[in-house]
Amino acid sequence: MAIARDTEPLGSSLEIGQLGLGRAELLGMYRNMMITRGIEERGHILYKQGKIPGSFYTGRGNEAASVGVATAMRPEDGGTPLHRDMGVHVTRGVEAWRILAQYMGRADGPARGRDGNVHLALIEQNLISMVSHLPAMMPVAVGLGLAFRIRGEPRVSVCWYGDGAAARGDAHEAMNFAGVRRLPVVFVCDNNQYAYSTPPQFEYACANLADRAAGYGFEGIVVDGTDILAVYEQAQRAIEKAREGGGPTLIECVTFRMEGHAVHDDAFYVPSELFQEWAKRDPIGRFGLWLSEHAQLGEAEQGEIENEVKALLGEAQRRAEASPMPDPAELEQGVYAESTEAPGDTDA
Amino acid sequence: MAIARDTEPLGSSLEIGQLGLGRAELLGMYRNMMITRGIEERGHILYKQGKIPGSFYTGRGNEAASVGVATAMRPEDGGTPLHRDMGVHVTRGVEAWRILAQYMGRADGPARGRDGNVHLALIEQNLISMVSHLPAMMPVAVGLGLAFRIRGEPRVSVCWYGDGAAARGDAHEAMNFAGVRRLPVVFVCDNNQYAYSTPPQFEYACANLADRAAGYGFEGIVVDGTDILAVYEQAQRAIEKAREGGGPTLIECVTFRMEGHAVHDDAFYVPSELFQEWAKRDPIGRFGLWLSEHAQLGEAEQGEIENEVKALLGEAQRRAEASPMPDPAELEQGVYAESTEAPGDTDA
Amino acid sequence: MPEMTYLQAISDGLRQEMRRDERVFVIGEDVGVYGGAFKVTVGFLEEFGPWRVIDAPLSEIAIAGSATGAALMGLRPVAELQFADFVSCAWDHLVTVAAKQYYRAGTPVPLVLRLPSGGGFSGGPFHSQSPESSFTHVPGLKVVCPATPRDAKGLLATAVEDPNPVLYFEHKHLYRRIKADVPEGRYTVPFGKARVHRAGDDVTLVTWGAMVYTAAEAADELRGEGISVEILDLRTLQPWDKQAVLESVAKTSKLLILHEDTRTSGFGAEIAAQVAEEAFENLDAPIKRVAAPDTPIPFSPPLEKAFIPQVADVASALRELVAY
Amino acid sequence: MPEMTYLQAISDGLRQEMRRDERVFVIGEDVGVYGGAFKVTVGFLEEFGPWRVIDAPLSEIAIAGSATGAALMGLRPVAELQFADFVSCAWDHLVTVAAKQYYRAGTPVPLVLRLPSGGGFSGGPFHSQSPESSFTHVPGLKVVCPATPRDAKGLLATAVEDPNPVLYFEHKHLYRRIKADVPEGRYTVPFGKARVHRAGDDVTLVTWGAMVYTAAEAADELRGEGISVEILDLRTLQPWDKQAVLESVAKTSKLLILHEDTRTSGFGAEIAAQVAEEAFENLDAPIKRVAAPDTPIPFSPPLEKAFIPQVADVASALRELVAY
Ligand SMILES: Cc1ncc(C[n+]2csc(CCOP(=O)(O)OP(=O)(O)O)c2C)c(N)n1
Ligand SMILES: Cc1ncc(C[n+]2csc(CCOP(=O)(O)OP(=O)(O)O)c2C)c(N)n1
Ligand SMILES: [Mg+2]
Ligand SMILES: [Mg+2]
Repeated sequence: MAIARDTEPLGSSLEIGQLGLGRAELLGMYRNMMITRGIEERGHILYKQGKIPGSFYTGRGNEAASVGVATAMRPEDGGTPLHRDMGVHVTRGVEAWRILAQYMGRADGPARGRDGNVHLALIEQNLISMVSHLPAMMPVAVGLGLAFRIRGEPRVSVCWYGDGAAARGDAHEAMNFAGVRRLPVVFVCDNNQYAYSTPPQFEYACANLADRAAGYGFEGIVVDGTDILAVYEQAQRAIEKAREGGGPTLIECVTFRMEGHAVHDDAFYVPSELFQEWAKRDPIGRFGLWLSEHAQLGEAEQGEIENEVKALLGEAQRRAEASPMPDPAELEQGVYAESTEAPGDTDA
Repeated sequence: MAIARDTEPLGSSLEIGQLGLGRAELLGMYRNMMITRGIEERGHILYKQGKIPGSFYTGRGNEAASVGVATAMRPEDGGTPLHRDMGVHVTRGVEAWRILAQYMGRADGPARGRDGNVHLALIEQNLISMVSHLPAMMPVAVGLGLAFRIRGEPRVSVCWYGDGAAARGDAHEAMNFAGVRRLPVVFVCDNNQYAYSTPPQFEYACANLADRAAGYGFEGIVVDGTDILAVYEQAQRAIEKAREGGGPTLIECVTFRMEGHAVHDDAFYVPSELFQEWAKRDPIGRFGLWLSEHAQLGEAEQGEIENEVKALLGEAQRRAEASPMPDPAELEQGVYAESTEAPGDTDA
Repeated sequence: MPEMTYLQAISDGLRQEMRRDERVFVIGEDVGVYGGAFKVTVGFLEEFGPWRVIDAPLSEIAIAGSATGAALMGLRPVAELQFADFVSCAWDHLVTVAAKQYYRAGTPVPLVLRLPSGGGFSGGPFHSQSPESSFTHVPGLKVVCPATPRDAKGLLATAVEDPNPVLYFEHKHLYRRIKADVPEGRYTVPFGKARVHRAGDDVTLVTWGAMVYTAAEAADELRGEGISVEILDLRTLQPWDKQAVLESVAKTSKLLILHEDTRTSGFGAEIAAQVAEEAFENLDAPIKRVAAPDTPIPFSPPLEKAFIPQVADVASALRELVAY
Repeated sequence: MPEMTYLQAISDGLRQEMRRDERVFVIGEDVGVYGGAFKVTVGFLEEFGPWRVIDAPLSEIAIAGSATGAALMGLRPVAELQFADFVSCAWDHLVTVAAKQYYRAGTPVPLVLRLPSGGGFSGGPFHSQSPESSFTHVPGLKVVCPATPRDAKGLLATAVEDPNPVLYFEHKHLYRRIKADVPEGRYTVPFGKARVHRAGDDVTLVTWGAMVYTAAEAADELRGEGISVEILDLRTLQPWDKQAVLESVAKTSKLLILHEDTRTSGFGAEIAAQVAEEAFENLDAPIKRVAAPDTPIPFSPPLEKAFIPQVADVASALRELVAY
């Protein structure tokens, strides 16, 4: 029986090559983290400008976890990212302008204004758009893995959930079924140590959520979710293991929710020391430093990347704001599908 | 973190006194096991005679587990026994004739014909009548413990569930909440190694279901569910620990479902060797032997008990058959309660 | 044309779908070795193997939810819940994820959920329910309730082809009781088209499922009294054939709705509301409903009999309407 | 009499119940330190301590289920779900255990579930729903939908006293928008008694929740046209005040039902069905319903506006009825 184990921090001595990542990939990951944060920062501003209806959520502090896992996935893999996982969509290539359009309820957001904020995903990328009810997407993610297994495809489903959502029955049924059938599913628990205002001691009574994997007959791993290389290493190992028929793994990415639950929440209930402590472990800052120490990322190149991201986001915002509002005349269309065409059936 | 551990079998050298059980109690337990089995055997006959409508379920093979745990409970404790736990009702004093009346859909069954078979419990005994949906009573049992904790009462709730039902979300939410709040709840998993036709390897992928307790921050114990003294010892320890504020324990009673899932099921899918093997561990047979070796239960006394139980059941059947069918004129009564009187509020 | 029970027709139809389209698979509790609680999938494991006939753990959320996931990846799951009553455990998944996914994200969920429903055999409050009405209130789901072997097979084929989540309620009390000729080959029965179970002129009786037979017996009784009842079997509740009902009411001017589920907010209310609005000028009497009373369905035979609408209840409601 | 918002009235009422009866406790996600997502329980943790104001894990089944267990042991739980939408997660517990326990076992379940419901602020498909209709189909549950601060407080007191599971739907869009005088002391508002929001003669408009205000605005518009609308606020759907509706219809001969939830099989259908049956001779026009269309509730403002019934929709339906 597997016991949850902590992963070693990736020391500076680690050879990049060991992870199978070249310099271009590393800089790409860095860029994706910056785009992710940039989109969410733009969103914040748009929200304050009254351009985003409803509420607004970000994944600040979770960029290493989301981008790290997504980088380890292959295009044919699929999954169900959640509200702190914008980095997954960015990494798999959802264009920034469409995300901003989504925030603003425009017709060009992936949900065409029918749903909001991070309730988006492109089926072409084998990602399934989340619902609010947490973690109702977990059994669906297991179903992706089930489909891959039934068809004998070497594909893997990645199933995200939060430390709070871990308490719900859906998490249990999903992990149990995946374990029993050794389905190609990798569970990623974004443990940002809060569920809205609720701290871990009121959510669960085990030391690590990864401990629960043992009860489902697979391996549980705790990883520093602010260290993108550590996340990548574990995700890649787990995903490839699943692909080879080794069954599920649960990876718990320990991070910290660096803002309130949503834009209206000032997180008064979080001890400020915690914010201070975790600010030192900012995933982008950490990776930037690592890149400068180990991948010759100099100030000039760093500035270039920043400018490029800034330009991309400026253009994205312009394009998003130019996107029309959805047409109320279409309100009642598309409740039922007419076509039986198989969606997401991307196997070769 | 607690790790599930197997209990030592109670060797013949064990002093009865250590368990706090005198000879009268031991014989009482034996008698309760025999009544339990007797009721279910009568039920079987009544069913074949066409006197029991619907289906019919028994807990054959589970008598040590159900009677053993119930004996360890105090009258002020409560809980939610299931369909293999008739021994709990018998031990806590539900009269046999009312159980047979329930089977037959009579007005004097605890459910007054509104519900059937083992869907019965007396609130005066702090037991809550089960629903079919498994294991929907688990969160309710946790609520009993929550009430005891809120009022600061030294009472414990016992929460039964099966190996199959363990896969459902309700089990997870219940155990997680009880663990987080260290509620006075003892979880008893009747692992009879089948869920209808489904064997353990299709239900769960851990070695023992008790392993899951670790994920909820409490202790898990595997006990031989055919050994009533072993069951009693563990149940008593766990219940008293909960009473003293030590939080939940999960006791997995390993038994074997000695019949089909219900009366219509011939269990063709169960390898016959398993029945043969487990027949040797019949809980009543084992305890009878133990009593003859350690408590001077001789043939005469044994015969007396058997006759007494037989007489009791004969009388019970007569009385049950004399009970009227419910009056259809009352069908629409009692959907809503009129009185606000507090039920089950038995604290002194 | 072979004669088949309602149960055999479902089994036959499902087998044909699995032979026709290898994307179709079944998943549920005890559907493999055991062949399902009602033996619909007996022999399937042997024919289609363990990855197309999947014995699931006791996990309705995992069953329905993973079926949705597989559907989103292009498979055609036919999930079985052991009793329709247990669909309450998968309610959240169905209304929150499956029903809304296409509207929100544009991704069809071609899922069939088989739900053995209905009472009449002392199954008690948790093995006898008819939960179809609740789902008619959930946009995005389709609801199917066959009454005959022929429809059972044909509607199942349509359900498997449909790109939406379809709740297929099979009435347990018809399983072995109802037998009829069923075409051997594959055929489909369209959703949203009522079947005239019996033509008549004096009063329209709209129903579905096992109540079709109760209705027919009542109509037999009234025939002796010179009253001619038109029985419409809706066959599907979402979509439902409003047109057929309105046309029949235009002819008879009187409407009785009959269902086995409880009365208040049952699907009968929706039918009544729509007819009351759209056929106001055609009605010569109040719309009546005969349905189970608003209680849980009880176990004991005399209580269950009082709960489930009986021929006499239907006949007397019809008489009242005719006399109005 | 102090002026209170709808939200303050709920908070005030709940605090009074907890002071009055120490069996009352609250349980829910973030109800403690945070004071609840909508701040209804701010200050409660300080006043009543952590075992009467229980921050639960993200576990709707555990919340509702353990509340039922505690109720069975004689406590008076008031459980909060963060949004009414999440009641789907507790559906099985509510319909299977809580609703049926008294009928089956004779044991009352005095449970209140607080459910912030309704749309109007771009909450999207999962934070804006009005799920009350679904529960009116479940015998054993009571359903409460206050529209005014005064009723919000008084119905909450009644709910806490009631020995049955009560679903208390509080409309989020009224929380801070609606303010009125509310008695300081404790009082109860009976279940099953409609409130005449405005008396009138020409047409009866039956509604509840936030739609009461939409109805009133439409009625204002029609007053200018010389049309007098009687608005009945049902206040509770189970039980519901059929008598009041029938009496009003006897006077006006015309009925419009208005609700924010989707149309098909919404509770409006039940009202229409009953009035169609019992007031057949009194009706001078078809019963009309104005309700949301059968879609999920969309996020983007223009779509959401098209989804939620607007004053203009109500006014034009009223005009049609009057002109009939
Ligand atoms: C079933 C359900 N109940 C309640 C909520 C309301 N809610 C939204 S996010 C949240 C906290 C989630 O915590 P966690 O899973 O740790 O994710 P995080 O937001 O911290 O990333 C809650 C309670 C919900 N979305 N779904
Ligand atoms: C939610 C739910 N799904 C399905 C069933 C049908 N069912 C009744 S008993 C049973 C097997 C239960 O197995 P287990 O929990 O091991 O209890 P056992 O009967 O073996 O004592 C099943 C599947 C049910 N009662 N509840
Ligand atoms: Mg969290
Ligand atoms: Mg079992």
